[in-house]
Amino acid sequence: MKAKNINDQDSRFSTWKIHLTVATTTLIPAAVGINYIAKALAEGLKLPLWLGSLGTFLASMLAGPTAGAISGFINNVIYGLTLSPVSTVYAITSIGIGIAVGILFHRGWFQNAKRVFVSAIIIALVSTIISTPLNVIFWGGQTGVAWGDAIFATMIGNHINIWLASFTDEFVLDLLDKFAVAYLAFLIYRQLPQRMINYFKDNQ
Amino acid sequence: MSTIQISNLHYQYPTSDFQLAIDQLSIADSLVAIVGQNGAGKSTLFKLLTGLVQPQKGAVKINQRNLATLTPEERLRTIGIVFQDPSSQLFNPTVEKEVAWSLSQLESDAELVQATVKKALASVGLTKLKDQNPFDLSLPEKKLLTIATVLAINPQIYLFDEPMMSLDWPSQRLVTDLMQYLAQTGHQVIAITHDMDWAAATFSKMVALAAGNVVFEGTPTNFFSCPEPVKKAGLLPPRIMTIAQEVFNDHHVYLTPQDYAEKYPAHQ
Amino acid sequence: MANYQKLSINQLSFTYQHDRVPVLNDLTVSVPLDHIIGIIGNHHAGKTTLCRVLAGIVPHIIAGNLVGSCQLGDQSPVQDWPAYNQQTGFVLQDPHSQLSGLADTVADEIAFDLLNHGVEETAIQQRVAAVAAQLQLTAQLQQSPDSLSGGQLQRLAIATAIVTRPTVLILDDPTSEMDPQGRSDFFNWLKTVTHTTIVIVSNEIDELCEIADELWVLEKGHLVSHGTPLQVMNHLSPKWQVATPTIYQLASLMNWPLATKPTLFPVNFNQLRRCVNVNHSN
Amino acid sequence: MDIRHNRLQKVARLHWYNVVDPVTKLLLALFLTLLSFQLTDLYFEAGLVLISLILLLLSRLSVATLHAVSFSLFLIATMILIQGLFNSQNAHPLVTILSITFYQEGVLYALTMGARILIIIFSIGFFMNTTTVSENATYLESVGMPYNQVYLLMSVCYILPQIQQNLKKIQFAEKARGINPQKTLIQKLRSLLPIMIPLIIKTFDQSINRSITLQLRGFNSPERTIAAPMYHYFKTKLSHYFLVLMIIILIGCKLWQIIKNFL
Repeated sequence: MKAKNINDQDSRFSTWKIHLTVATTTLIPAAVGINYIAKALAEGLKLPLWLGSLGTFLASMLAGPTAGAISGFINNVIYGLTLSPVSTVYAITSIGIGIAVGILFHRGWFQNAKRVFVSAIIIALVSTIISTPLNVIFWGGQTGVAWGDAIFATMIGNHINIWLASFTDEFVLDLLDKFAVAYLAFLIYRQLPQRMINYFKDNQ
Repeated sequence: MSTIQISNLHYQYPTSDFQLAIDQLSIADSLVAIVGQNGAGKSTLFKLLTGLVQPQKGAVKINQRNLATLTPEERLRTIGIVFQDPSSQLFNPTVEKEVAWSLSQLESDAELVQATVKKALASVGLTKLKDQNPFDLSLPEKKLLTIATVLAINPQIYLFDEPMMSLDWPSQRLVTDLMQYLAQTGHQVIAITHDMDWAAATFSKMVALAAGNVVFEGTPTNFFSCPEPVKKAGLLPPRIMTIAQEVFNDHHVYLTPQDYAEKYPAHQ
Repeated sequence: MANYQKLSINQLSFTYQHDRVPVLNDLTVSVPLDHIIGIIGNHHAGKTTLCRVLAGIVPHIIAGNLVGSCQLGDQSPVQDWPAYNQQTGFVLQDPHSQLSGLADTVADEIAFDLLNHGVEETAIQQRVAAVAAQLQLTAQLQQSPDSLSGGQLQRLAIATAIVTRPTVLILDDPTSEMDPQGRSDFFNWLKTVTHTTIVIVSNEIDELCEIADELWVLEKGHLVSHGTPLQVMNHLSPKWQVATPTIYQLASLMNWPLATKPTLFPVNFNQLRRCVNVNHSN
Repeated sequence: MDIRHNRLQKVARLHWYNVVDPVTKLLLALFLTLLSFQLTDLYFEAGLVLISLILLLLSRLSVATLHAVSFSLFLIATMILIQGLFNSQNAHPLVTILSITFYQEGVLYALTMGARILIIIFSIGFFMNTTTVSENATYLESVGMPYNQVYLLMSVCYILPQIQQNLKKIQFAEKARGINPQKTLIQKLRSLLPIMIPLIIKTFDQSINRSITLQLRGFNSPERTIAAPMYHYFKTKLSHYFLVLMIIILIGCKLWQIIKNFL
């Protein structure tokens, strides 16, 4: 058997081991699945939104920023490997979103509809700040959404700096998307049975 | 009372070999059980009876009208559907709103909605829980809630998929009584089930399916008096018949222990 | 105090964390090991929670306040859970979530526990094949678990629980998705299992009275009755709203009591046969 | 008979790419991507696109890859349009169509970017089309990745069909309750709730139950038999070291260029 040299390599991985409970380990794939379905439903309804971070939001709210960040990360890696390879690099954005939601939720910024409004803006800002450089590196500043790119093209055509144009393109889209996702997550979370919330809270 | 008429019905799933094929079936009784093994075609027939899935050939007609031609409103008023798994259709914040949501699609008078919801909740015994989150209820309570959402609309026909599953004894009795009440007040109740004891005791007509075909239609007494279709459908007779056969070597048809007690003097 | 040949529960109460009302309230009962125990009762009775206590799920995985003791032979699910868990098989109400979620085939799914416990590959092969044969899953071994019907999935869930050869088997409503024939096969199989303490929650009161050595009746967290099916069924309070087996209904309608105990009506085939042989000549 | 792995069948279907381990394939994809970002010459880029395309064609083409390619080709086209017309460096006209002038610099820039995207898609496509989920899972476990992390990465692929099954059931049940198609954006979003709420609660409920059974079934047991890799791979360590070295060199070059710009 190969048991020997397997043990040798164990130490290499333990250095970047993140402590995960079994509850979080099963929550994360579920959250990724929800991201995937939400995105598919948004496309099916021809919404001008992605909604692909709904599961990440809920994972952060239920099990904290780490769970959300990992959900977001794995989501983009899997999505990138199976459907759209370039979206892999946006894993960094998803990590940012997961952390932002986790912290905001913990601080009580998902308690009522008014506060969710503020949270959505902050999360959209975080997402845009991380995504813009990636858009510039990989897509020359475009986002791939037609009407966002129309804004981008107009601004570039008027000799506005590519970074500012790209930032605007991304932020407009992100703001709309994160508003929709934040309110959906807020409404859904309110309706989760208490025992479910408690289970993930106790098993963090 | 309505009549459901099925003629030359054919349905096949795109991804499997299974076919449902029914030449002629007419359902005019008020309490009808559709029975069969897993995979006999019960769920497929259920889907076709909802009117939400169209057959490749033939049609399901209710009082001479093709189900496929009903508008959504007409469909809701004609057929009420109670699914096997109640958790797939609940989404409102409270039990009361859950029931009101269904009705408010057809009825805009808020006062009427409220009064009807109250009545529907009372008839399934959920009045006390009206302000609870539906997802905090127990499984039998969730199932009663989905029944209440249909009761509020008061359709002509009630379609149940495995109604006894995941219910405890008191709620089984409650639902059975409710079905009998509905049948007495001019509704038609159709239930898909593999609970033979319950089917024998409750229904006046049975339709047995096997491998996508109807192998029997008639009264429970007739069904269980001919062992051939029962066996073909992979079903067991009511337990009281097994007891009579195994303990007393008595091969008469009995639907319930009460039935046995009544016939006992004559059979001695 | 400790009796090594018994399953004994002593003044057991349990309250889930974040909850004020106890779900189990002052349960005391004991039965010899290797018996089949049927648990009956209506919703909110505490059946699932009692199963969770017996499997150690509460308080080890789901938090809560447990008072009193629970002892199975020389082990306790409360005190030495990891060792106890190795000897326990548990089947959940929902067979879908019983699965590991990372197996291509039914065979891999059954092998999951054995791999986790470091069992050797040849032994795994043998045990998987044997368990599959017992539960009539041999033809499905190479199929994906996703392709199974509800009844087959429940049998797979049971297979994953018994492949580790547990000394305690806890089954929470394991037959809900089986058809009549499948259910009857399952209870017949259960009768053949030996050297195992079996705790089963089920609504199938007729079957329970055939196979159980002991019935426990729970009502709103209280153990309101326990004993042999014969004793329990003959001393039900209408307040508990518990179903009775067909044989009992028949015998009480016909007034056919047991010959040896004229105040009691039979609850299963053997008892009915005996009382009929004595009371009647046909 | 071997009931858990039908190895005999697999040997019969063994392809050349089964000899390359999954990590080497991923590192190769990363290497080609970084190389494409290092190069600026369009001919070299075209060469790399060709190499990755050949890799892909020598394996199996999947529908998913074709989708990804067609989606990106559309984006690349819009990129050529926007950059060709508006890029700030534009100076030399390339072609004029109906009095709209495309500039050399912008088109070149867009083509380079497009080539990089195609390289990423082709090389990742090669990885995806030549490995299976269970091969990756067993390989990662066999090289020492803790099982709970393998589980985390891989169970996503198994959970999706299950969620989709639940989704179908829920959509049918909600259709039966009479949900009509909605018109405005807010109405459309609201119409998602009747589907998403039961779906999410069901999915999370199954996660809770699964986390309980995994613990009961000895998921975290230290005695776990570590899975043996499915195939005999060719010189795994050598190829890993070589590719990692090349990747480090490429990153080093890039960093040196950036630093040099500042000096």
